[in-house]
Amino acid sequence: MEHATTGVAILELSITGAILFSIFLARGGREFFLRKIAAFSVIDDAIGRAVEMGRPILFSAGLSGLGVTFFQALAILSYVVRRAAEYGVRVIVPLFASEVYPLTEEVCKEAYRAAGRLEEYNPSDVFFLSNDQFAYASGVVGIMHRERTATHFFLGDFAAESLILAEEGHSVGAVQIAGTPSTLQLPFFVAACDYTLIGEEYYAASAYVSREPIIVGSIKGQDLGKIILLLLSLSGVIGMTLGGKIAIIFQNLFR
Amino acid sequence: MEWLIQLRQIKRQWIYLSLAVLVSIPLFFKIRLPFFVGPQAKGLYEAVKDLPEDKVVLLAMDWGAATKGESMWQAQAIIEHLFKEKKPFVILGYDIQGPQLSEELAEKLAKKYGRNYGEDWFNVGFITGGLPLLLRMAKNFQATFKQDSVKRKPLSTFPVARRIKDINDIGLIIDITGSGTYGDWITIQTTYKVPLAVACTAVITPDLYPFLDSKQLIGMLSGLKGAAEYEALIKGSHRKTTLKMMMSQSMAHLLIIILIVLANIGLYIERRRRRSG
Amino acid sequence: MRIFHPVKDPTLLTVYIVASLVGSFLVLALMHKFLSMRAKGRFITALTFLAGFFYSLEFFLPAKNGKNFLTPWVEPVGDALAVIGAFAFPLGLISLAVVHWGNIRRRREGWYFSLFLFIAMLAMALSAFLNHYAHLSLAKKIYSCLFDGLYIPLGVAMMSTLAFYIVSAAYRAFRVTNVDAILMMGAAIIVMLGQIPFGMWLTSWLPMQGIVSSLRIENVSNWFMTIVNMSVQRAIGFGLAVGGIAMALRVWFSLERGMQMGGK
Amino acid sequence: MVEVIVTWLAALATLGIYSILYKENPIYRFFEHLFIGLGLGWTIFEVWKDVLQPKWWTPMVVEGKWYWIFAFIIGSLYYFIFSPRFAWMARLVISTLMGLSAGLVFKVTAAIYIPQIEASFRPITFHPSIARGINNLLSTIILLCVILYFLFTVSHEKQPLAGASKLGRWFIMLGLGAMFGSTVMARLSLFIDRLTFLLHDWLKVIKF
Repeated sequence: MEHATTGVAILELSITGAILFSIFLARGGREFFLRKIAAFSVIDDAIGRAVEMGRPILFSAGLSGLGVTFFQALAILSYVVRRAAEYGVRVIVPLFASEVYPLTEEVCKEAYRAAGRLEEYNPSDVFFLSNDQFAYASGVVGIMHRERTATHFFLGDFAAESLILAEEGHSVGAVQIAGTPSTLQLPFFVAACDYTLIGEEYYAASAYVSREPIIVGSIKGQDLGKIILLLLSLSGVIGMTLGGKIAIIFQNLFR
Repeated sequence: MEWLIQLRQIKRQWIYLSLAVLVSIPLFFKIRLPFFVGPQAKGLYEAVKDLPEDKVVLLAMDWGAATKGESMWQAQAIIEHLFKEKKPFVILGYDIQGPQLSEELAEKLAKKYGRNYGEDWFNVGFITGGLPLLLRMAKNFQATFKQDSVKRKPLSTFPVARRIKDINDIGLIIDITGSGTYGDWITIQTTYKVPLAVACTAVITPDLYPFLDSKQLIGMLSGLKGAAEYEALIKGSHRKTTLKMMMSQSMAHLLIIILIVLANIGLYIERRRRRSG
Repeated sequence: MRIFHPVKDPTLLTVYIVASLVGSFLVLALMHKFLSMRAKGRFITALTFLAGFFYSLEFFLPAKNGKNFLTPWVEPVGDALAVIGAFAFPLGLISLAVVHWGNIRRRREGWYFSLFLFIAMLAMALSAFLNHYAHLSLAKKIYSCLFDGLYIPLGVAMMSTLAFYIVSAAYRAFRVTNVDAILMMGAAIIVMLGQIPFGMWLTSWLPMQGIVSSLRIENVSNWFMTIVNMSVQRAIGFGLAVGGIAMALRVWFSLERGMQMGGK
Repeated sequence: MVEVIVTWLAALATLGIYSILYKENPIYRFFEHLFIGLGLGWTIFEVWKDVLQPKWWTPMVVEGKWYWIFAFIIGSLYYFIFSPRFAWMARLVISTLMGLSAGLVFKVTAAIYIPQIEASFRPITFHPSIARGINNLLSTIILLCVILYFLFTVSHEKQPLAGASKLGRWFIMLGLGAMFGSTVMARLSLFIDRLTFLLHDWLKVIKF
């Protein structure tokens, strides 16, 4: 699809409108309810565990390149590094895509500044490891064993190497929290990690972690967007069931 | 009873060792677990046998070294069956390596069945242009390909190539693929009603079931299992090897299921002990 | 625009290039001097906002026979992004080199492994360049040993460890502990049995056609994959689509706290 | 001769990597660092051969497109990231790239998910085949429950949402289990392929 057809434009812009409107409400002071999700409440406990054991935290954004998946991983990394900096715990961040190295470096430095510990910031905890999928996996596994990391965060795009990281991570005895939009890897993270953010829970992570009103507003917008898609899908089912001209309308909705 | 409870905490090194041992046993010794040939493999087998005399088979080799572990064994079994039944065929493919690797397979098998390039099969190699090229080929096969990819000669020099003027001379299309290339061939199938079968890697199988359900595909080989089933059907020269590999797969799958059962037995006993204890 | 015409004459070309370098240096120096930190921050945020319009407008603006006024720029911008990304690679390389050079300099435990890393890197880079550009036969042999003998097999071997990990993960995860684990285990075992000849043999006594045939293991397994799994994947996909758009909007309008390059 | 060396190196590399399955050890650490080093060396070669030379050096120097020097200027700003005074220049480049890639989300989302939305329009008709009608009804129910499970700003305590979202989670678990099961064969064939390489090509203890 090189350019948006009218149907696609209307759909995507209405979802965008729902999100921006909710953010506008939130900016105006409107409060939104957020239901409890197990994985988020344990992020702080997982950081606390590393503090108790005095061992570093490992944060891997998998194979993410510059894109929305990586930005969400960064939003959580910024929170994790800030909390860890308050307790003087190292966060080791091996990277797969060299083009995201400067951005990651900047975000971690800002997190230490926000925690008021800028002088303790060690730039060599964030480094580009490899842009080969399995060389990256073998390197991260080596770090897990040698640095004896206590807590692992796997947040970002993942492919087949997800199970290597999760299984070796478990064998090191670390608490593991995973989240990814790569649905093909969800079964392995759910099987091998302690907590897994499923599907869109990944994109709600920064709201749950920061509890910032504007971000929570955008989550409300996400819910409205999902309801739009759900109603569209259900009406499509009804349309196709009725058949005839209505069915044809729905078949060509996005042509 | 104590060791039963330990069943739920078997050290992972023992699990890995047992996997390595169980998988290599069938490669050394003759292990015969029950082997069942599925309906989709039979569908392809019948389609090749029922191919009318005046028709040619089209083999689309859309695979490469990356999926050699599954696609090569499928291509090898299909080519051997076509040689055995003396059914003429043409090789082409969207993947640079596919037609080349299959040509090597064909030459090796041709010696065994006394088949000759140009009379029993020919190869037009790697094709670019996607669906538009296939549609042009369907209307005028000779004009679409200037020369074959092995001898680099015009198609008219090969008797088997002269038999294909357009899509009506093709009695069966088989797409051996490691990716989504079957979509183009399904379009050809629905447009010209030519029987179509797909031999795919195991990962893609779920995507093909809708087309089997709607009879757009008359047969399918799924991963190494499909190759082993087809080798068994045609009593091919690699049926022992593919069967051995399938036995390794079966042994490994059974190991997983047995481990799951053992773990839950240990868990159950431990929980009952805790409740009564 | 004439100014952007290629310049064939080498001296004129160097003049243009040097002029651009000096010009950019001046502009940056002036901005550095005269813009306050706050003004720089607002300029950066404005740039983020503006940059967000390029691809979105190109996608949404109506296109006459596949093109609107932004479409011709998509490919050059794509190439520029690739080139700028390529310039970030040496920076990434430096970050890794600093870590490993630190190990060697301070003789930290296992420092010689870092030495191997540098040796392997230089050997591969040199042999690849010499083989590709200078066509030296010795370089070709070394390159073949390093690439076909080590690099590719290491990747394939590392991926094949997944066979071991999938067994230990299944052993650990599929326990009758809660509803989630039971359901996941049940579906996994059915689909696993549906894939191996032994499994299909278990229900091969059921008839081929008719309602009862749907109880054959391969049909049940296929039903799980094509109905249950596909619908679940589709529903998760809808959520990810909306979540992705929300995340993009938060970055586009600099709302994510930790990532405001322009500062608060 | 080179073939024999290549086979032996490949076999030793495979066994070196497999040693991690027992425990982390110096042999694994050697091959790990070797692997990363080789990967970096290969990337250095590839970045020049596939990106910088064809898309930057040749257009600028050979074809005379002098304005490609700006790509170098922008790229070089990255290197100010470590200096506190000039870091704003690096943030300038980073923020522009962030904005650009954020804008790409609409095209990517449309390409991936619009076909999925179209595919979710399934007629619940029992005429041609009852099974298809039931399956279409079921997949629509699964779609409904799983989407309701993902509603964040609504409490899941009250019925009917509580029941629907619990059902949604159960369907998710069934789906994940099915995906797990369907991947086992593919992962195992990777190891069987390596095993046949070790036993057949290297040790030559089994024959085909």
